[in-house]
Amino acid sequence: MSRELSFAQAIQEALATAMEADERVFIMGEDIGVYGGAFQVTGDLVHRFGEDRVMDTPISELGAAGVAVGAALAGSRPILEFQFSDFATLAMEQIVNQAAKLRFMLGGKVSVPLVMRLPCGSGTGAAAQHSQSLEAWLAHVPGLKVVQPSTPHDAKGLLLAAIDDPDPVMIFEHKLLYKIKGDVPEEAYRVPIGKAAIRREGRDVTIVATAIMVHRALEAAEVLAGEGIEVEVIDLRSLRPLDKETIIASVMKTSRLACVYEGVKTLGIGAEISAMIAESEAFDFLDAPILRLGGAEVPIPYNPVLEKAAVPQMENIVEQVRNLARGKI
Amino acid sequence: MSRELSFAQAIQEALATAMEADERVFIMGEDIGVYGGAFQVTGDLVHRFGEDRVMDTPISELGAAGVAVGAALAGSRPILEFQFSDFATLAMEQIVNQAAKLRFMLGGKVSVPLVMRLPCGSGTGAAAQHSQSLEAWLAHVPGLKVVQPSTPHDAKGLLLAAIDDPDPVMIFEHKLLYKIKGDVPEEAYRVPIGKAAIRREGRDVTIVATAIMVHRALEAAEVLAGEGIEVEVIDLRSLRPLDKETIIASVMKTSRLACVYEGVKTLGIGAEISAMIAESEAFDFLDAPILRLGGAEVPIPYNPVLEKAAVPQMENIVEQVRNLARGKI
Amino acid sequence: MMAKKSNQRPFHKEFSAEQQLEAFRRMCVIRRFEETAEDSYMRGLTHGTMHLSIGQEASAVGATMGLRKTDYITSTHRGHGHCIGKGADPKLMLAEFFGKEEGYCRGRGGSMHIADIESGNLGANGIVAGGIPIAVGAALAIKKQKRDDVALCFFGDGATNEGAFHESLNMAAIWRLPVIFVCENNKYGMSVSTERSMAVANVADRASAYNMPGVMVDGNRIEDVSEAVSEATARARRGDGPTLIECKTYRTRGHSRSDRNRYRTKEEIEDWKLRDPITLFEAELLAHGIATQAEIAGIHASVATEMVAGLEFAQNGTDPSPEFLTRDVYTPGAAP
Amino acid sequence: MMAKKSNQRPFHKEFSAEQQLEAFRRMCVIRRFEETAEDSYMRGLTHGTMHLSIGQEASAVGATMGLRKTDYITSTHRGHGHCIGKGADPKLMLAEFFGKEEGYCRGRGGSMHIADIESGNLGANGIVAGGIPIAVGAALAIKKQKRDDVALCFFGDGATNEGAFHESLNMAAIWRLPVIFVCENNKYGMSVSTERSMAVANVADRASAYNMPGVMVDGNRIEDVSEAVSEATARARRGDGPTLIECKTYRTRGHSRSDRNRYRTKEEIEDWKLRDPITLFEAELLAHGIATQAEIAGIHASVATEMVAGLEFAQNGTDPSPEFLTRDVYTPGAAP
Ligand SMILES: Cc1ncc(C[n+]2csc(CCOP(=O)(O)OP(=O)(O)O)c2C)c(N)n1
Ligand SMILES: Cc1ncc(C[n+]2csc(CCOP(=O)(O)OP(=O)(O)O)c2C)c(N)n1
Ligand SMILES: [Mg+2]
Ligand SMILES: [Mg+2]
Repeated sequence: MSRELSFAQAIQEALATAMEADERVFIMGEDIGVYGGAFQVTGDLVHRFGEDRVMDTPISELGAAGVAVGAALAGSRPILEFQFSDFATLAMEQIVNQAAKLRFMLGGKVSVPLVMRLPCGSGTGAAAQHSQSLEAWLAHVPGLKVVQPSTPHDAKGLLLAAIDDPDPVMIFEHKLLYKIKGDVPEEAYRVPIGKAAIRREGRDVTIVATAIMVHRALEAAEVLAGEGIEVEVIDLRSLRPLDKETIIASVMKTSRLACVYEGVKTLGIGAEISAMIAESEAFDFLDAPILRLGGAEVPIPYNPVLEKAAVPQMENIVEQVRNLARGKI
Repeated sequence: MSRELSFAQAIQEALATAMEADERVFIMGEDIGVYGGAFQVTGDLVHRFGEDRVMDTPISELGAAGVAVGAALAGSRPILEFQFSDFATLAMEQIVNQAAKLRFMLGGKVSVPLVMRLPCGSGTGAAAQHSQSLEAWLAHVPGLKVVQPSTPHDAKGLLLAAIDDPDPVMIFEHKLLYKIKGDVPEEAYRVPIGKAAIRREGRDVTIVATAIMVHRALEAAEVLAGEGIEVEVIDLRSLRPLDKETIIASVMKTSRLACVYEGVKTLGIGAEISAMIAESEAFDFLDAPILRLGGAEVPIPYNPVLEKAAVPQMENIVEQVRNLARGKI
Repeated sequence: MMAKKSNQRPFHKEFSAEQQLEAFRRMCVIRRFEETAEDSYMRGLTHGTMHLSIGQEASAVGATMGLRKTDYITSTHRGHGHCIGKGADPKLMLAEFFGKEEGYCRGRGGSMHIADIESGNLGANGIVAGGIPIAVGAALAIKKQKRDDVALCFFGDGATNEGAFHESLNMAAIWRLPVIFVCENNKYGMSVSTERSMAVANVADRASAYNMPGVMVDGNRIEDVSEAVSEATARARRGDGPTLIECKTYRTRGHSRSDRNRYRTKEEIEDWKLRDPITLFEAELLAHGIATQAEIAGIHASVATEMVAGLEFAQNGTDPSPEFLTRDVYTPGAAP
Repeated sequence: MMAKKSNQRPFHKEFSAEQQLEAFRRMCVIRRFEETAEDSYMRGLTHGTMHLSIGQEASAVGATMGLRKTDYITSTHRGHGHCIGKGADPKLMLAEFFGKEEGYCRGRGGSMHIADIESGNLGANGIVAGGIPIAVGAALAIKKQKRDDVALCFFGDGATNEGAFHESLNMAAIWRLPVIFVCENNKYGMSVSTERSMAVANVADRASAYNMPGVMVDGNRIEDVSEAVSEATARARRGDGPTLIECKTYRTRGHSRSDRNRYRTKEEIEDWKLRDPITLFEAELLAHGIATQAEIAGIHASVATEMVAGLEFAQNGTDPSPEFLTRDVYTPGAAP
């Protein structure tokens, strides 16, 4: 059975489901207990599962990440919430040098089954140190898996898949999505890591988008459909591994590609998608340069007008994709 | 006048020159004093300039980075050496949230004139936690400048330019380069940040390479020249800002592009160069998919055979660029 | 660790009556400023987030009143009070919250990055403990430049569990730098009490790990804060190195807007309100004949007027243009 | 902080003569292993880098000899001794240094990542202090699983200046986790002496910041190390929380190959060699009649033979094939 849940509720449901099913699973993070989490994602889980399973940590991001690594090595299944993904900059050592590499460095003799949840993105007026989109960093790192759901359905299904996964999975949760609602089945389904989703079919242009940009791309596609431009919208969902097949097949169909993402344009995830297509068999099918619509080359500003201008908005997508389609229809 | 110096000596000379010219300049890092630095870059500078200008820090990378930021704000010109760039993962908070963003967050009312030196790369048998190439991470961050010299000449000139620069500059120094020799003028010249160098001209294929890969690309070009394939080799030098003009002009001439870099292929610097070309006016000139030859999707292995296999070698470049040129000549 | 200061001592002799009155005025400015900012925020006039320091005015002003303009401070997410204490103009702060070009950060930074470089405030910080090593670096520069200024660093109790705290105090200690570490221990890091987040009773107990004095004071008594900071400042100016000062205080508002106060009791909040730092100081000023009731009332009134004017100034400021979005990322004139 | 242990006490009663002899043998194995590894490295047979623990055998074995197989350790860049102490087979370690499939990490990790999961060694670490929070996490898992095992964490004096040290000890303390923090204080972090890198005289002095016992022992006397660790282990198993133990010791080799020993004197090195932990223990075993001269000689001889065989085994191992370069990055069978 399926109900409407918010993105945050869907995550909470996945956490509860996993903790009920497997006593090795626990969650840790700053203010996730009685406070319910900075974005109220953990809510009242501490009352249901107790302080041993829903652990408030001190403000010690590096240490907490290391604790998650150690607990995973010793047979537990930790899920660590960073309060903002910006603070994970403090924990990169443990994420990248330890969690990502331990299995390989030890010749495949261990797995590191942990999940980290990283609220990301701008749009809340929280300025440069609370609004970053650093998912491209972690997608650059072999040994990690990186996902970024855009719907309540996927938020739950990807989180459950991540908890099952024997390797470290990083989940970037865009803060503006926490309140959006959508259908979420009650049962404990999984959304496979490494598979993109085609959210709208179209023959003229392919848009590959992530997180909040999926919604803006869908709105833009609606507007463009009114002008006779049929856009195919792919929700990337997994940044590592990439679902190359789905993207390549779509581009071979449409011959035009736009990558829409919130991270800084330079070396953001769209750079990889563009380069992947430019080196693939889809190259010969391309009828136009590959468009990248990423975040501006600027820290996220506080002022709301500037803040909006710093990342792609629906109108920008419409305008630029319209240009991209020009000559085709 | 010009002499042969090693890459490490050239850096040392730049440090000495800057400290002599400007008493605000000082260097800090782990074991850079009496030990002379893990790679003997600072050598005997402590004896020439004293412990106040050549400061050994405790093993506290995050704190040291923050100290550099604070000293820069208060009128000094700090140069921080990380012993290995891998350890800068501990300092990402200060580098990315503070150094890179302070100027912008404060409305342009401060500058943060600091330099960080980051020895990087594989080939020394030091395994996964001492061999990373994380330059793409920092090149993703607005507010930073990121350079990567490949010759002793540029090592000195870029470092002096970085010290002059009012904004934070990150210098990635490939460890295998420290011992290579080359002509280095005695005077205090600068190599401009943001300008690539064409190391070899050619009409058939453009290779854009960084650091040690410039040397391998030049060797490969020599081999390919014997087969009648004329390769143009561009030494990128600056990763942020990118010298788009030079690369675009070259690709418009040759119609074929290969990006060769040591960082992990996915989201490494070659992804950005490829994507930049795929969206540029050079797109229409491309006669073949854009080749990316980057590091394998694996932590750097200890075993020397595996270690070599994990990053592009001269032979790989020859083979793949030969394929790329096929059909052209 | 030094003994806790007595609660009944008159104001530190170093400060004249005039200075004490000015300190009192600044505390009132902070209170009124916070209320004004809160109100604008609640009415949806400003956006983002905001951490109010109501209840902590004594530590903010007590720690900064003896500093010079050339001394530095680094501040925190709860930094409005520190900024005003160090000499910022409230109307330019309010303009910042309204995202205006007139604001201290030209609308780019907002509350969490409020700074006033001219008065020596190197900035609030959105990263807990992020400002601590920066203060140590500023102190290092001071020492290198052979100045006798100091760097004073504010942070909360929660920040002392960050590695940056440890690394910073260690470096300051070994290099004997002129830093004063001022911990405003308001009992909670967001929702987590110090009992749950650290194993020692007092933050000052941590000073011994760095062989520096650890001083604990009643953070709601400006006299006690300023005396401890004056001693530490003198020590730092003499070249005798850093001090850790713990001000026991309390924030009577929630951590930020999303706070539902589930981790503490109403009684606790009410108890602390009985020890309101402004009320306490007011009583002292009257008891020692430094001010009359009328003077006190005059200060309250003028501060209220100032904030009304400040708010108007802020609302009428200039909006930044998206055209200049990336202007302040790099220093003009430098390499591209 | 507890008092420094006497230097003249016989071996901790918990250990039988047999166990003491086995401990002695392991110390000899470590010494001979390090010499063998060094020799291979110097002759260019192995590559990379290598940090030898010659001179520190007493802390490695003293700290591990009382542990169970199900107890965990985390180790450091100077980790060969810890690995052998916890029960690893030297020939599989040597195979690792030769980059062979038979090695503990199938040639992927080398010296700096040597691990033996089966014997409870979660691995050396190339990152100074990187293993400390990992040990805390392992201890947390132990507690959650209601086991009475412990996690013992090795690190150097230099590591205690990292933020990770601070955050880890704090968390272990507030959660009363079964961790034993064993600092091998060999006076230097690479070239920087503890006098220059920290403001307190002893690492154990830092325990008070976490309200945990800080114990200082003569790290060159295995008796003292093992007694302190036994006490701490018992405490941890009882659920009474963590302990910080500082073993004062010395590495007589350079930090790594690039070390020219410019930061210390020959005299200092020679002085410490006079207090060689193996010689000291040998004398004790003889004095207390635990072993005869002949038995000791026998141990030395058998260890030498073992290392020769181990080296041969290592050299004849299987080279990994580049075909499987990326095989061990992700767990097979999992999502792509
Ligand atoms: C590195 C980091 N971690 C977490 C946060 C989120 N956060 C902001 S304030 C805060 C509590 C800080 O507590 P404390 O240091 O005691 O200061 P207080 O808010 O009590 O003034 C937290 C967890 C942050 N901003 N930065
Ligand atoms: C985070 C980090 N910083 C620096 C280094 C380089 N490094 C390796 S060992 C070492 C010294 C460590 O000193 P200590 O902890 O006392 O251990 P010891 O070598 O004396 O056994 C340094 C600086 C590193 N490996 N990791
Ligand atoms: Mg607090
Ligand atoms: Mg040491």
